[in-house]
Amino acid sequence: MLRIPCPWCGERDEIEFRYRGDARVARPAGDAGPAAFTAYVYERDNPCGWHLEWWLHTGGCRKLLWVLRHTVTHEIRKVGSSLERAVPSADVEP
Amino acid sequence: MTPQAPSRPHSSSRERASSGRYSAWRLLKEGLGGQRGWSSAWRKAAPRPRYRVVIVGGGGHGLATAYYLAAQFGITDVAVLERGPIGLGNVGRNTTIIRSNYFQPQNVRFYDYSLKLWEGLEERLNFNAMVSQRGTLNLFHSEAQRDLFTRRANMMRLLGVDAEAVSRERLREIVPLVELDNGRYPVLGGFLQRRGGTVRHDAVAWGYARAASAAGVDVVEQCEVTGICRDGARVTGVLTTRGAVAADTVCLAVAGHSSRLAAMAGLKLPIESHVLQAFVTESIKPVLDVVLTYGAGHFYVSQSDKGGLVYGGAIDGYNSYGQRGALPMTEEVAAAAMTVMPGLARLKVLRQWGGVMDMSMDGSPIISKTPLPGLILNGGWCYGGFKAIPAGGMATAHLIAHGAAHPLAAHLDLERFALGRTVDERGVGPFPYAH
Amino acid sequence: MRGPGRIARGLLTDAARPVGFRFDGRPMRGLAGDTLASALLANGKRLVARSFKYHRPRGIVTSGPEEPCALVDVIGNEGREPNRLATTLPLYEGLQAQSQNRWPSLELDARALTDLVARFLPAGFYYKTFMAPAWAWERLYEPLIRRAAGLGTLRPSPAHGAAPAQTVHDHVDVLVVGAGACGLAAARRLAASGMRVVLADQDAVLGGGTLLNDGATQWREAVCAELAGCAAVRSLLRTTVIGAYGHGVFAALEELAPAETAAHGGLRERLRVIRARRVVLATGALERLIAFPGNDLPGVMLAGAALGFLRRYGVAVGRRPAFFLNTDEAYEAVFALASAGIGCAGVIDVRASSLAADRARAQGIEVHGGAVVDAVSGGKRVRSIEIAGSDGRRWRIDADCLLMSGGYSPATALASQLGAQLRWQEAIAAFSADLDPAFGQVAGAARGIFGLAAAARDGEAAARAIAEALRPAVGAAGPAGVVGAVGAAGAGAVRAAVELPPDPEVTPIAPLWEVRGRGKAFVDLQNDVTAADVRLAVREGYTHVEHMKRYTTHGMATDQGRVGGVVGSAVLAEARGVPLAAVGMPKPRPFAQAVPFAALAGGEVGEHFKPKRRLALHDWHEQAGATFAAAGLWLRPLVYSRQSGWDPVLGEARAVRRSVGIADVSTLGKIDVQGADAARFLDFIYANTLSTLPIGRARYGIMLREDGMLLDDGTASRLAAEHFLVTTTTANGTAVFEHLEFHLQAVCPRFDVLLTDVADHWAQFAVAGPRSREVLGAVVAGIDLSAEAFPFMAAAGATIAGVAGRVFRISFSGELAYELAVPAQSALPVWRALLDAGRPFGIAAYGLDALNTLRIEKGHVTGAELNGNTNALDLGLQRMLKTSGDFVGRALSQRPGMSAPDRLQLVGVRPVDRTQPLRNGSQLVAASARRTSLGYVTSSTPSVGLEGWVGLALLAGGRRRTGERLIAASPIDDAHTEIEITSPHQFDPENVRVRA
Amino acid sequence: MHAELAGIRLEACSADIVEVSARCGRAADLAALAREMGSPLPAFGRAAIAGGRLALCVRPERWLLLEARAPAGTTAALWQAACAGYGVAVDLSSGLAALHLAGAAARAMLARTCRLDLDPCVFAQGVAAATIMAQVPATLASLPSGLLLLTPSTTARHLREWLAAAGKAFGLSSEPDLTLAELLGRDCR
Repeated sequence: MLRIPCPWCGERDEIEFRYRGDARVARPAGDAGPAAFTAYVYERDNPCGWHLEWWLHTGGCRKLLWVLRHTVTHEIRKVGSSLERAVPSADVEP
Repeated sequence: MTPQAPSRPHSSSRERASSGRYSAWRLLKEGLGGQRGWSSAWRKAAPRPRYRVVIVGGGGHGLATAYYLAAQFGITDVAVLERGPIGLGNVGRNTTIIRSNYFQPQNVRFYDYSLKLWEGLEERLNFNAMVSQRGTLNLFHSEAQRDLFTRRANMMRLLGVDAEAVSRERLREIVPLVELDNGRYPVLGGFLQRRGGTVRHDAVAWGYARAASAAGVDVVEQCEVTGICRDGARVTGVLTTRGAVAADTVCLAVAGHSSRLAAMAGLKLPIESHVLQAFVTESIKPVLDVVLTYGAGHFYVSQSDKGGLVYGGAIDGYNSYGQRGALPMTEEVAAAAMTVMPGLARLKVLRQWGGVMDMSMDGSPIISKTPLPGLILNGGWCYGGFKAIPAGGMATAHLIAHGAAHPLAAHLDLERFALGRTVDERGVGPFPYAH
Repeated sequence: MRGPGRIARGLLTDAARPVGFRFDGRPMRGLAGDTLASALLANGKRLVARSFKYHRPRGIVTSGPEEPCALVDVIGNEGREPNRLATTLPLYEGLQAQSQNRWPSLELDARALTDLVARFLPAGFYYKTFMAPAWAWERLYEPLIRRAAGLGTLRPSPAHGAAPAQTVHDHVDVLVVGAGACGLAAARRLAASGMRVVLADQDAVLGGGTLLNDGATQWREAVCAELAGCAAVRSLLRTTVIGAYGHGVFAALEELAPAETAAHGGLRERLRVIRARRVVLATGALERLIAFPGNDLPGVMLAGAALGFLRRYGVAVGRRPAFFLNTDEAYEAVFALASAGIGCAGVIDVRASSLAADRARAQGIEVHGGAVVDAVSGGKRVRSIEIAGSDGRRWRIDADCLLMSGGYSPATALASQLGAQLRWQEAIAAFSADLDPAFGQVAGAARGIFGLAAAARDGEAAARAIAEALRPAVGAAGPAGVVGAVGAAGAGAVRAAVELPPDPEVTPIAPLWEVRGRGKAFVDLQNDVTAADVRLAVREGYTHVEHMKRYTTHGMATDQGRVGGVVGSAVLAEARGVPLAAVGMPKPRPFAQAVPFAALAGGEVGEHFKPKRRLALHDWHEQAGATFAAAGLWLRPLVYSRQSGWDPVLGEARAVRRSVGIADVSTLGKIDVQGADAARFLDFIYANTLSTLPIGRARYGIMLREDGMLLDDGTASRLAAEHFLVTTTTANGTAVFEHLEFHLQAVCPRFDVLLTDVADHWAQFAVAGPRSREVLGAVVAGIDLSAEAFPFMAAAGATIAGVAGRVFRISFSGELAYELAVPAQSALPVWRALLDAGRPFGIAAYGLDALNTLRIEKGHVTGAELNGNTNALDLGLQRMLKTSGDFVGRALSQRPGMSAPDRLQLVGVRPVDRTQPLRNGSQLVAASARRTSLGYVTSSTPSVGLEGWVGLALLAGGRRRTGERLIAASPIDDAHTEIEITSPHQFDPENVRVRA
Repeated sequence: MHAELAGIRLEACSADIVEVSARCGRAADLAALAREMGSPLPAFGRAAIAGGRLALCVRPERWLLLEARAPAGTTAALWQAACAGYGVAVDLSSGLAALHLAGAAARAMLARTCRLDLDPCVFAQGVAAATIMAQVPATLASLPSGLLLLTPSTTARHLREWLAAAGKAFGLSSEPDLTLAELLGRDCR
């Protein structure tokens, strides 16, 4: 079971959070056209390894967090609040 | 591109001798000889430098594709490359359910074709996979759910697929363990597909492997694909831990890991990998004769021939390649079980494991050409892969052999996402973790 | 009494308290503190079970939870419980146990015939036969197999009132698993360093291996006393850690003692979810069997088990035991039984010589060095054994039981679950696993360090390492002050008053896995898997340990191969001609021990499976005779009548069409949106424009998912320039709020917008019907309700029956209608005031069904149409889509498939024969092509505004088909109704009434 | 076991509840304003009692204020007017139900569903946190008088039923409702 270290609330069980998927895909500009949005909505790296993802802390502070988690070991390396935006991949590589 | 390598006409007959034909008589004969006369069910092949078709993944779909290529389309110059031993991925980690009750008509047709192939499987493979059409029974708990199931059942009946409504009274007889008036979400009724049921999952992999091998296919174990070779856009073969293998067509049948393999070819897929938990209890004398699904929570269950209750729930809900589940879903599934079948209270759960699912963005599978010529994808099975093995194998083999989609799988192409033709069974939308 | 029986005082048994019980109906007596197994042995009962496949006679093999054979059904007030382990089942007065899987009786089991034809039924035989004729598998063979298979019988008593299990959440610095010498020493050390510790052990008492050694008693008692006096340490007995889930989370099954169960209303167990920063795995090692012909005969058991039964319960498992072993450790049993005065028939030691053998001989015990047992004779119990010497010499000795020991395998299950790799240790001929220090430590016998003193030292060392690792963190406050308990006790080195006696020097093990000979040599006693089966698997190519396991079912029984698992791997390795280390073991999965459903489920089952969300007026609705529907978490009044059928529903709907009705619509989602960018944000969220909405007005809006499909619809009202109130459908309230939160924080993080979920604060009532304005007039103060001053889609704050609230002129029914919102605490007085005001007009409360009837007549959509697969165009809402500006779902709405001519579009349907009903879920087909579905009926109802039934449907290219006639086919209740396609807006299509 | 004898008192507490939230970047101004109004806003994860008000912060830059009952909406309106420009105030007096648990065994009982570490030296007096209990949202605060529990009103009855059931083993007794003043006035015992 995941224990996600919320920057605000501290370590909490995964059931307090709502998963919102890949945080590395950024929404294209409104006029970017269907192709760009198809990529945004459907295409995923789905890495077998480190994954930057959104978790909404619905059962706690209700902040949207980005979490860097390993999809095999589930180890969590970094967590941040969305206000810092979905940080560029360079920053979050472990 | 070189023309196809010559297939090996004699190989099949030679191989067929390998494990011999299975029958009661043979069993008796070998019994008198101390069971010493048996030999390997499938030939432990080493990879050759080139094949007409290389299938990556020795799971249900890969082995079935290889078998139908050889047995149905006469293409025997085929290798199945498996990273470890065959059949230990999702084909050996599921809850063994087969059924064809789907909402989208295209899916009903496809999965019912699969059911028909299951029905003739033993004779065809000469391997008893214990196809057991004991019926799948879906309970419903609200009028809205009744309407949905009615719509689905009517669609199935229009397409000539069996489906029937089951009253509360009949439920009492069919599933005495079910508590119809379980405080929270009483059971209003059910829908039954008699032709649904279960299959001994391991036997499916072994049976297809044996039959494919006998037909001349090389089943290569302990051979991990480490790269995909391209000549410009065209895919020309794979690199493996046992050397490079060239092929006219490379087919990925590695559900759970499709994204990883596709990435080797520079492709991004509309797929996320998620873990689905399954469980088995201690074995007891028969208490359940159908496959049962609870409609108000995550719980579906059947009793194996060995006596254990095999049951499962929903995916854990976040990307995962770890073949094990998290505790909250384990508890939730058990709570659902206890709510609909309080009589299970004292039954003990033995093992819990997880399978890594290819969760596609619309909940439907992908059997398709890819933007790269020479690369075929069989994946995105979500948690419906097992029941689809025969049809998935047949459709993929058809696509490889004819270069065109099998008529019953045409809707499963990769373009549907860009074109807005998604096949969303439950209308969940592009959120694999919510499917 | 037949058999050896009880010969000494047991550590756990109370000679003064006899307990009566029944086995297979036969009354017997045991002692308080006994397990069923010890009591049966005390009664001289050897044959207690039949095996799974061959129905061979089986006895008790172990004295603990790893027992493979002695499984029984227990008949109690909860019905018949299958597969209880006699070796862990506490004896209680009136216990009724029954042997399993035999017919007609345990002594004489007809199915034992299968043993005679066993040669034709090798592993996996069923894959090779039962294939013809095709029909026979399901109708003949499978039912036979299914009836033969399965061990115990589950027969729940219909009226069992047992309290549901409980879940308990624990937080500690360190979880110590196992309270043997190692675990006790570790716990004591950790406590001394000020750690919060949970010490869990599956046994009913602390001590583990120290319980079996008199020399350790003083030390054990001293340490236990010390721990008992330490508040920071909690000892959980009868508690088995069943799973390690990563991130420091462990699941443990705490079983209550029979007395406790009685005190807690039948509560049997608790599932403990333990969060620990580190773990000490002091889980010990498991003695393993040796595969030799007849190693399953009742009376053949593990040497350690015999020792356990003697020390714990004072029970001798035989009068003349022989031993078959290959380690010095196993001699403990030899010496213990001897000193208890039980004459030893002889010790067969695989090793030519050993220190322990010398000690034994010194005591006058006969030791046959360098020999093995290759046959056991006796029908249902051991009578004699045959011995083969290394020199080829053979001889036989008489014995009434054979106590075997093939060495000890560290219990690695939990470590493996945490990702630890198995490591082969030649010195002990066993696999062990080391833990990533970030998780904790494996200590003592669990990592192959045998001997009590050595294990204790190792446990203390592990504890010291962990204390060191955690020290900096301890006391450092994390967010919300989450800290570990501060170490007041300090880290003074611990001096035990008493020390454990030094471990004897030992001669190393001589690995022995199988002795070949005539007859079946079992590697899995419960699943009846023999060494020959493993070799067959290899011949057939199932050579990988996972394939072998699945093909033979080795290690898949309830004991999970804890007694014979590694032996199977060894036979496999030998057959493949590779080292055992290369073969490995199958991956262990949770659970380390089988868990009852009740325990896994916890208390939130049945009635409490999901929370009940109740309206503020729930009790009023109930008293008004409402039938409730469970809609998601909500309990909603469906109709104010307990009788079924449409009449009460239509009565309520008619009241609305003819005069006035009132409905509780508080279940709608309500979101308060404020901030300088509120309008801008809503323009992004909604597909239509909200920024142009004047203050004091409401607007119908639709939201799309990013893939262009409809997410939800509802109204948004502008209460002030920077203040909106958004309403959602009941079903999507939570989803929409999260959709807004996500997009605000992920996509528009710089927007000045504050979202607050106010769904529960506001009760909301719809007052609908031609007379609704008059009703409001009597109750609402502060606004002019005239059509001019307060037109359709107006919104304003007002005083309602003296309560500050809000009035919206919006309509779901198609009538002149209002929705009034007041704080939920004032719901009842306001609702009553409205009823009073409506009485002159015959106001009626109407429920969800009537609401549905009214909206279907008007062609308003709900969940049945907003099914996640419909887009704005499908529902005829395309005109609402903004033509300029970005919004969620805009881009992908433009994909070609989203406007394909064959997409299902919303239409109205009516039976051509007005007397015919419609059925939801009917498929629409053309009379000419009855197998091709063109769409389906989503909602339908008898109409109150029109004649007969009306419905809504999703139909391929529907809007082009208005006026066409089709068949609504419902094969499952073979109904086929001819219908005509109409506009969805069937009643008052010009919307005259809402604007009245 | 002796904890069970100690018993637990469960009371509902009637109070006006207002959520005050800071507008983008105006948290400091809002805090200053609150100080002027005699109720300084506590830091995240803390609860503070001042001027007959209870203020707690379990969401960044958002504060729940509990005050004595007043006619519907007036308390919120007062705050909304006061913090205009700095923040917004939303009335949740009917949206949240306030429960109060007192008694030595209260924490042990809550551990049956609460996933927070309720050890008194961890969840000490003055600590507040939002979490999930019995599958519904719950905000928990440790006060001198005991534990305050805020939960959405539509599932409050569900939570009370859960507490009553779990409380049996701990001798839980449901006491008559009390006012905020009574609650805050109570000393720690």
